[in-house]
Amino acid sequence: MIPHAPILTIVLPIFAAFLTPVVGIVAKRFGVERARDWFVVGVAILMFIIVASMVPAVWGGEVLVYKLGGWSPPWGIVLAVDGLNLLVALIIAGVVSLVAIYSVVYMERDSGLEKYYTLLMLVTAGSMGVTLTGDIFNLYVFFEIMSISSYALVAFRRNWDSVEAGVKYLVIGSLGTSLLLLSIVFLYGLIGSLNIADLAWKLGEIKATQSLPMIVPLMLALLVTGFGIKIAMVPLHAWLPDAYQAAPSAVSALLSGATTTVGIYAMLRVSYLLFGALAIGMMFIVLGLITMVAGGLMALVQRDLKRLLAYSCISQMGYILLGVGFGSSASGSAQVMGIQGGLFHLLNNAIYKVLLFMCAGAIVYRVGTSNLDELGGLGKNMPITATLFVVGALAISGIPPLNGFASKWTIYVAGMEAGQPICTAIAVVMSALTLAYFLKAINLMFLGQRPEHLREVKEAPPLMLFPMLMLAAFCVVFGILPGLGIDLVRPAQSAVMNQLGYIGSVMGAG
Amino acid sequence: MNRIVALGMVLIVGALLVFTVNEYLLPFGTFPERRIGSFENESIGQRILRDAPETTGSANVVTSIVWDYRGYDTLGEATILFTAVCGVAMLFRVTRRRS
Amino acid sequence: MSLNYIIAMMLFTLGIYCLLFKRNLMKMVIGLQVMTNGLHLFLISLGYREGGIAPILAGEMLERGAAAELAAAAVDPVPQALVLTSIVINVCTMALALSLAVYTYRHYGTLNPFRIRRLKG
Amino acid sequence: MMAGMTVIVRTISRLLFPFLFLFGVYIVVHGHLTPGGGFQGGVALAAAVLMLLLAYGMEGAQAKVNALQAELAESLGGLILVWMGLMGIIVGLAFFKNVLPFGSLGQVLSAGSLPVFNFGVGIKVATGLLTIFYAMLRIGGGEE
Repeated sequence: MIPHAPILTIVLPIFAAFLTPVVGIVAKRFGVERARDWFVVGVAILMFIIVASMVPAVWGGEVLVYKLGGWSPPWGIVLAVDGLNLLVALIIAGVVSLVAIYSVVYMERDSGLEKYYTLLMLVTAGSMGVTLTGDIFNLYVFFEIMSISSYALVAFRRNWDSVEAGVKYLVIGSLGTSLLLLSIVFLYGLIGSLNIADLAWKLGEIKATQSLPMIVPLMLALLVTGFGIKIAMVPLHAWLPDAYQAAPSAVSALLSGATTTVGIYAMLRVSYLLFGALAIGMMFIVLGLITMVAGGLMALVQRDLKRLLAYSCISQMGYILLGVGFGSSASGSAQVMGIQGGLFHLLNNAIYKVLLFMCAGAIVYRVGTSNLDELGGLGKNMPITATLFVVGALAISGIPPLNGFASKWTIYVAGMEAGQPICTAIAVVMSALTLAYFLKAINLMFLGQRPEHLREVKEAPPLMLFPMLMLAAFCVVFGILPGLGIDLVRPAQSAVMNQLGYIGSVMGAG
Repeated sequence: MNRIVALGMVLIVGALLVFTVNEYLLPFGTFPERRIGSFENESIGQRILRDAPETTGSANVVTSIVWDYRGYDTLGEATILFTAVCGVAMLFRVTRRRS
Repeated sequence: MSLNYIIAMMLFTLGIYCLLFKRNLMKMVIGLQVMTNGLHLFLISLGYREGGIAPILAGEMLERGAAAELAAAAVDPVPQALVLTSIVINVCTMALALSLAVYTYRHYGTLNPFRIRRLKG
Repeated sequence: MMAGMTVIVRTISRLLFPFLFLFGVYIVVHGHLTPGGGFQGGVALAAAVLMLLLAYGMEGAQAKVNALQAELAESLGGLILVWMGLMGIIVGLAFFKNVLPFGSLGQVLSAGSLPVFNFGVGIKVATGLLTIFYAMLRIGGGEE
């Protein structure tokens, strides 16, 4: 492990964000403007390497505790890295690296690129900070970094749609983070601590001596609402389709791959550690079902590719919540299967969702629109993009030799074992529905009559195809060898189930 | 109609919050006995108040929390300021239309 | 009765109402401010001790080196530090929101971000 | 775009400016002794310059601190913070460790790295807020 790896993972993107404008000025002076773009790509890859260097220790069962300022856990801030954190950190670092490579070509026609790359690094820093921290107020601070920079990124193109989407996202998002802060304040008022492990320990002590006061479910509700806004759980999803449609496709890919993953992670971490005593399994199942069904039905009627992808993103969030809910409402092998399925789906969702948004971006880059009614017959012009899109679409619908099937199948089995056949049946039906709307999109875009003005459309540039190819390769590999994916997820699953180990390691570091 | 239902929901949330803070938190002005306390049955505020002048050398305990015990939070806060500056500058950037 | 807490929570609710029901961007920003300021008021009240002094070692207490005396008399410093962080975060959100408002008004001549309604699906 | 105000306002704000500025600096420098600190002092400093902006218009404020200087100073403040944080790693302890000698309690030069942090963030907040205002008041913005 690289020494100080947990903190370097977070400080590196912050430092890079401070430096990006300077690098941009210097690069412009020497006439190599691309140097700034490749600087960001390099930073992202370096971050991935640093995260990967923590893998052996953490998968060996260790919880890495980094004491900031040398203060022992309850008094200062700690970073605590266990299997669950590390999986999410790997996803973020991977997604950011690929999105940075993709942006080099995709964003070249825009102005204000030094701001774009700075904000990209800030989103990364915020996501990493939320992921690795072990302190609940610190989680809030980095959640705000992530949120504020994503509001700015959504409004990046500054046309009416993006400004409206940015305003909407900002208003709803600030409401969410305020509810989050309110819950944290309640926790501090009730318990007098801010360290997550310490809070969990203390809440456990309260539960042992008396029945839980009503303020505890209220805090859970506030936290879930706050994080739920970030992952667009269904009654709170209004901002997401607008934002994903109006943002540049690279930003949509980043948001769908990194920030929603972080939202799910934070929700899992907090509700498992602090509120494990309540019926969180049932809560996740209900929220997951509503999100999945509503997202899927809305996606069915969309006429815009990016909007369709946005709604399917909501629907996939529902699957993840459902899988985790099956796991936490059951015991024994169903518990293991459910949590594994949910987390595997989290990984897979990040892979194919980013792939699909990148394909949509390639089409927007070459054609200039993502309106399905104006597209058609592009399969002849863009064969590689079409193939990759089909791979992603089949993966997201859960067609056998691809990764979506592996994780969805795990979730179904867990659902049956957990004694929830109706919910499982609804999930299977929604999967078929997913296939239906993706087939519609494929049909409208790549097959059928090609309008006259699309004759000259060319294949996407190789630098954009490269990250897409890599993601598609992951889709296929995890589909053919699902054991590999499950192995990748197993440390995270055992970390979710071993909450006492986390608390003990963090508090024992003092 | 829709509006009245939503207004009612906001009012219910407000009433719930007021009830909760009144009922489940100990009354205003009682620190630190009410907290369940941290490891040695001492809330972090009390412990920091006792130790801070000695361990950080700062006479202002709030400053010693802001910059030492929770200095990393404050770095995050400075980063947020940078983010906001970046976002505003992005929004008001001057572009020349391509010829 | 803890009047401070109750008033703070009422401000919070008022802010939520304003944020959700007003269609003017400036009013929404004001609602956001009222909401978060209620929250800050709540947070800062949480650390109060009856008759407490500021958590600063100063004056004759400093000359005597009476750190223990300070610990027995001062209010909780942690909420003060948290509220400082939170205020700055709030200022930054407000700066971005106001910039969006200024931009919208300058370029589209409206402060209602929901003026043009797309077909929502 | 902003024309400025009447002679009375201009004169008074010109007279007040040094005092306000000094007050901001005082708050920053005494952050570890008295109520206040880098953020509060930084806001006071920014407010002093913004008062000039109100009284004299954009040019009056730009004469004190222009936009490029503000941006550069903001980066400088940020780099001071990160550098002081990294000092902890360089001396082999933890990130954000208070590494400088403490001095004697209650003096201006005490509390190790804390005054340096306050100084860095004071610069950063003052110039950051100025940059936000300059950006919002800039005539252009958007396509030209």
